[in-house]
Amino acid sequence: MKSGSHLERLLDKGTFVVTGELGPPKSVNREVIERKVGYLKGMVDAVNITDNQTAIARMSSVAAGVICVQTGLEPIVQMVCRDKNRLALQSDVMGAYALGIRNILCLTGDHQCFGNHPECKNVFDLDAVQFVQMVKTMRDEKKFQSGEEMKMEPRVFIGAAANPFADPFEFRVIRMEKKINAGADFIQTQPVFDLERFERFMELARKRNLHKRAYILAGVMPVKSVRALTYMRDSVPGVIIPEDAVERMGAAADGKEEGKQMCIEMIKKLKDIEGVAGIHIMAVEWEQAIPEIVEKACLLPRPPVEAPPELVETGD
Amino acid sequence: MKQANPSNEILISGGGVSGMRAALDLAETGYKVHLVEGSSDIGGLAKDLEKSCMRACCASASGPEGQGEEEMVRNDCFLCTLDPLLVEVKTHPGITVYNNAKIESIEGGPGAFKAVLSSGKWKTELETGAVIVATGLEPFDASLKSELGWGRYPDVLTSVEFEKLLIDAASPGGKLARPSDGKIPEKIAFLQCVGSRDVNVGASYCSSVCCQYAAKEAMTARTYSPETSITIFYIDVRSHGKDWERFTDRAKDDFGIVFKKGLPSRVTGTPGNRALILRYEDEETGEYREEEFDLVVLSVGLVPGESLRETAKILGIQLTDHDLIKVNPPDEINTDRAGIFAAGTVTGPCDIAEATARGSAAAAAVGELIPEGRLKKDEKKYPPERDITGQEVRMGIYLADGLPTALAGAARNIPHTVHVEEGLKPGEEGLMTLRRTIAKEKLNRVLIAGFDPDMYNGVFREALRETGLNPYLLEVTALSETGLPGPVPEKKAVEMLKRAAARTAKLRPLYDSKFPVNKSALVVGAGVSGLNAALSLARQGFPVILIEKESEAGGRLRKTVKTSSGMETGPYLKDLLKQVKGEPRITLMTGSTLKEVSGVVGDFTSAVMTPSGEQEIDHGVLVIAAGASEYRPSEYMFGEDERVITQSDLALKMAAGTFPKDKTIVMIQCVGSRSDEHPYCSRTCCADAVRNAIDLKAQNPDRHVFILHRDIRTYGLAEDLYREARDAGVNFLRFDEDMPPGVEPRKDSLQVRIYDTQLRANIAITADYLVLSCGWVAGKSNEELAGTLDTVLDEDGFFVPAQEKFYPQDMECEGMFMCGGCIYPASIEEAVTQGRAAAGRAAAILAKEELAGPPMHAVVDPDLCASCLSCVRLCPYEAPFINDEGKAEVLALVCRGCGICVSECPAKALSLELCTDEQVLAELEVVSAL
Amino acid sequence: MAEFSPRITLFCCESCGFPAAERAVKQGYSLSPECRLIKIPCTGKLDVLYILKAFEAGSDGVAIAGCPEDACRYETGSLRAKNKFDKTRAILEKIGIEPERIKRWQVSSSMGEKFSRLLSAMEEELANLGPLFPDRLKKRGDN
Amino acid sequence: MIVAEQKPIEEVLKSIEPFDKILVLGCNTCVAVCMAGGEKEAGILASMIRLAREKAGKLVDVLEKTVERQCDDEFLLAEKELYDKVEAVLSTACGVGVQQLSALLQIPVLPALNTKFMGGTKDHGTWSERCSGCGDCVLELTGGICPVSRCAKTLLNGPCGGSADGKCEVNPDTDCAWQLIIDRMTALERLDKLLEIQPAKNWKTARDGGPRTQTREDVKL
Repeated sequence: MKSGSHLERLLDKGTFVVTGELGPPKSVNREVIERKVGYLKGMVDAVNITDNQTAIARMSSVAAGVICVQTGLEPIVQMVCRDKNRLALQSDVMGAYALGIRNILCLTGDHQCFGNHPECKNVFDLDAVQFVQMVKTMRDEKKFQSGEEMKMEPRVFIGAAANPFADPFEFRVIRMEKKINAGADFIQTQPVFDLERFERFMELARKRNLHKRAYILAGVMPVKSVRALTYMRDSVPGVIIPEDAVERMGAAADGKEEGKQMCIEMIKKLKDIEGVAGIHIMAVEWEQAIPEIVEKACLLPRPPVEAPPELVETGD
Repeated sequence: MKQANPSNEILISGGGVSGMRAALDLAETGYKVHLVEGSSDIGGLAKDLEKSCMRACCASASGPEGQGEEEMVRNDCFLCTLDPLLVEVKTHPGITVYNNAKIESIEGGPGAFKAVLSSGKWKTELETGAVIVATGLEPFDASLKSELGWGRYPDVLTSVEFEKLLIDAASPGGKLARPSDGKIPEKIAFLQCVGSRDVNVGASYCSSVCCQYAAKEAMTARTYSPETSITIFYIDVRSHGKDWERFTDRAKDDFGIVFKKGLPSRVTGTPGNRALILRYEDEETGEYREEEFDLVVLSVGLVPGESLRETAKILGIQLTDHDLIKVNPPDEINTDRAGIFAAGTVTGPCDIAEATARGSAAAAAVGELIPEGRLKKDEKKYPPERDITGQEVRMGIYLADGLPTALAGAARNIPHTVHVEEGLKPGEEGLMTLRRTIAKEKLNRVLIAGFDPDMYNGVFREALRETGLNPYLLEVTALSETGLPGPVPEKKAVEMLKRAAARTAKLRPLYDSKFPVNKSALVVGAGVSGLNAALSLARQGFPVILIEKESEAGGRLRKTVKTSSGMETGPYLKDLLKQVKGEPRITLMTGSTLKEVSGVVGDFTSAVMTPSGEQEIDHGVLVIAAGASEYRPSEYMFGEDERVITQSDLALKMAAGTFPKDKTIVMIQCVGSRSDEHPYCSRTCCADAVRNAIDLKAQNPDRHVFILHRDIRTYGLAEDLYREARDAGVNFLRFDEDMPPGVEPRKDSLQVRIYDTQLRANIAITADYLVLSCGWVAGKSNEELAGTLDTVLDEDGFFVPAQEKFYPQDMECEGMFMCGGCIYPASIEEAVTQGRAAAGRAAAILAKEELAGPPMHAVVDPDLCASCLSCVRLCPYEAPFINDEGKAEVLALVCRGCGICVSECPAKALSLELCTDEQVLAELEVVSAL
Repeated sequence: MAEFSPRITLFCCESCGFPAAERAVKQGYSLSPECRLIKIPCTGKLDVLYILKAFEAGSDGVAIAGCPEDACRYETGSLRAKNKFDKTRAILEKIGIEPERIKRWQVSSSMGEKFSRLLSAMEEELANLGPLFPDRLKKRGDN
Repeated sequence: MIVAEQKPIEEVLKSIEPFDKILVLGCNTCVAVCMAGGEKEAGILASMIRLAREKAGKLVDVLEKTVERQCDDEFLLAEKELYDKVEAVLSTACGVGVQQLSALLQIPVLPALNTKFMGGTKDHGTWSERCSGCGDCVLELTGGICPVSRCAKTLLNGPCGGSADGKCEVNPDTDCAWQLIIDRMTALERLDKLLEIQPAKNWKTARDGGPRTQTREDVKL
């Protein structure tokens, strides 16, 4: 057991896990988080707390994650390399752990040009692979990135992202492998719309035995309208939307219903792919849709949250 | 006086267009030319013309009754003025001009004549290798036709006098004024054929040029005086030259000039009144009528003068019945005495372009006769060049004779000026002053004001060299913004002087870039002109590659029987081909076409597609002799009825003896010529038709031959044929363009109907054969050739000379020449002459060992060069490159001096010689202070 | 003050612009004394600096008279001139000078009439715009 | 070379506003090649300033000079007498030149350019960034294509999820450096190299380590 997090325990048991996503508010209002947790509690096993997603300044993911813990839903705290150098990242990992956070997803981060502070200076002291490696070193070797020893290590479950839909395709699996080699315990993918491509991705992953070395959670995303879908297709980098999906959404009388329905169907198909250990539902600003999707995808009920086992403290 | 190499010296008698052209071509080729002119100045008849061309501005200007959208413009372009040629001849180091002089006697033979030249004041003996007679013809003396009132009425002028009137009208503040009272004439009449086509007085031949100059003078008069109405009385309108037909149409349509057929036989004055009365037969009504004019111009012909007879006698050469120099057709140059050649109108009247061609052809003839006489350029000894590095600018300013003294005052105040010379004359006297003062004042920059730089740069640069000063330390300015001669307000002149001085001060020593000449020629087309061009070049000593697209050489000579003058073309061609075969310097390649030409004059490379694949040929000059095609008619049931044939069919049938002797023949002229589709005269068809008609009559004097025509254009000596045909009983019927003849096939005859404008009656002729006089159309290959040569064709698909009159064989691109039917339809004789003329022009380049490119190219200052590659990337010609030192360098011979690289150079390391940034900015600096 | 006669500097290429000007004059066009022709081999030789310097020299307008773009004697010269023309117009606009003060004409050597028409129109336009530097105009008069 | 571009003329005019006599000093090295501040551009700038100021009714005396390189004192000091004649110098050199000269003079030295990057010519008139001077070159590992300067996120272990059709998510006109690296390494049959995890980069050698000085003891005077 690396972290003893609820997510880790379920995955280790072989449960097909469900994770959700929660964007912290662009304000200091913790009630937003509590409300969103309300929608998701019992519907997902853990929830990703995004870190200044798309380079828009929001409440810190660590702080929002702590509120989550306090509200009773296990967070997967996301951290990006864009805004922090290795000093800040290590300090945040330690702080997060100290406040009860057990899952950390290590990301590169969107470029600031997409956000609301495009003039800012970015950091990118590390890239995501190096970040994963750093957290793993902290956890497993009790060492800072500099090599300096640490007395009590952050025992976190380390996640990383993979995007099967970006280019060059063949290198995507290699990059996932590099993250796994660096120490990623689980992988969450970008939302799948192009099932065929995802299947090919998984096939390559299986060939390299990656599904046995880390848990791969397939991402899905319900969309509300054909406009949202085409916007994703045309304007969000690294997303592939097949034409038939656009057509189907376009033909639908009720876009929201259709979006949910498509998401449900996608989950059912993803469940059957070998090596897919769970599903990650990214209902951006549409957390309300998650209960219905989870239910209709026959993923309910979710297993109860058990008390975490005592961790053997190795330090003082 | 003993000459080192007698055959190097060539004597030319006559300084008209043709003599000047021959002199220049010979001098350029490396002969020493002695040009003997009987009058007080060279230039001949052409120098008295206000303008001479029929194209460019003259034909493009809108007439007084033009479209009305644009204001009327003066139809001048000055392209056709003789001045540049005159200056070139007068200043060429290889030409000595003797004015008011004549040849007194001549002895010896080719390569070694001994001539005595004399004037009233001196006499000199000269050894010469060859003689060219170019003394020309003279305007007919109008007093010999006293019934036309010349000499009696002040307002009856010859066309030569009228030309002077036009020059006065063109001068600032001038107007068209009739001599008697200075009033603007309201009605002018031109009478054509005065002294031409006249068996009684003057010449019996057609003078060939009068119709055209009359139209030109009339148009010019209308431009200066739009309220004047003009009528031209004529027998036939003979606009048989390139673009003449259009020119005449413009005279009629745009300038409202009235052409009336029929010549008034006399001009009578009215007592107490200045009106002149002409009595003529109205063609439309057939009635005689009288009309009043207030100015009458007599279009006088060109006739041999006493001097020609005298010259012939002295030179011991034969004259014809017309008192013209006898030549042996189709040759127009060789007289019956070896080593003596004729050029220009002395062998028959012709226009300026033809006279020029004959001049070049005569030069070629000399080159063929004594190629060894060509000298390598005299290595003139110059003093060593003065080093001016680090010297302060010491500028001398020279003001042309006649410039106001105020300019001299301004000149003295110009910075760096250490010497100001007023009253500089263009001749040797001026040059002496220039040389003397440059040396005395140790000048290192020279500014000469009041001269046309294009004309005088060469002479003055030579003078600088002679003093040891680099020739490019000179600026010549005309003192006007456009460089055009003419009055300039004093204030402007001072400004121009200051601006030129600013440029001059920034001049630096420059050196011509020299490159060797590939001394071989490529001739495209082995027709009559191409074969003659090739033969002439080979005989002058230059290797020639002659390519022909057909499988056999000969062009139209293969399809004709005889020339209009009666020479049989078959034997001629056979002989020509034999000569070509026997000439080791000629390589004839049939079935071959020109695919690509690259390079520059003296150094061309062409790709030629031969039956055995593509071949690359290096050559120094290119001669295009692509010929023309015979028009294949669709009119008059040609191709539908086998009794309708062409003139060439007829000639072949007669030659073969298969043509029946008893049949009645009708010929129709202008088939495929002077039409909407081909709005030009094909030049050769009238004479050919008349020749065939005479031959038909000779076969059987009793048969009927009719020639239906619009105008009979037997220009020049072919007029004799016209007369002969009429005497032989050939019937000439004239139809109007709008009412062409009709043909109706019957079972055993052809019914030809025509409205004869002279008889004013419908006439029906029962004919056995209808013979169509088909014109010439531009060769199909012209377009492709033009593309290959990157040149343009005229509206009719023919090639366009660089300058119509004085460079008729030159193409726009230097080193490329042309001859024969690809320029415009030409008779066999004319094609022969043009071929030889092209060879004469080409030889002027091939004879040189090297050509010098002016130093107007980009240079790099390596100290400033940042090696940024801008120049390398932007040059359209790949002239700049990065050298071993890592700095940009410009290949002077490849650089064409556009300056694109200079303007882009971010480090300002590049400059364009003779137009440097320093010069441009210095000039703007002067403007700034105004 | 007498009627304002705009000072115009014309950069004319040797192959087209200059002959067109010559042609215009031969056809009777009378060039104002304040019009000055600067002959350059090709308008591709034209430098942005030339144009600015011409304005510094007190020109109220500058015209570039070159070959038609597709018939430039030096292939790309006329197009290069276009780039410089565009660039200079942008510069003028930024430094508070009306970009209309520069013109670019594509004339072939025979277009004397077009040349005179364009120049007359330019003179008229500049007369309406007024002098570039009114202070200098007074000095000009004194000279 | 160092690639720079001219500052907007408005900004330049504002910076020289207080002065009536200035020197425009060009630099004939990098900024000449990238057509921002060589003799030609300096001349144009000077002319623009004169015209703009005359138009604004505030005449200015503009001297012009261009030196070989503004990053060496010797070239700068050779024009000493010019600096004495003016109230300020407007330098069309890169930021290096401006500072080099500034250190020598008591009068203001103003930048006329924005210095952008170290780059090479892409097409005539287009330059692109190729190096950011990190002080620890990785080109050996990346097939000669620098991810430090050419990847928007300075990634060392492969492309981010924004790489699409070979282009960078930041700008569709910009090639994805990692796509280029992968293509190049594939062509070189060295793709396996990219499987190795590149550890966190040592930025001490880059500007992050503080202003850098380079010394060659053996060539010092």
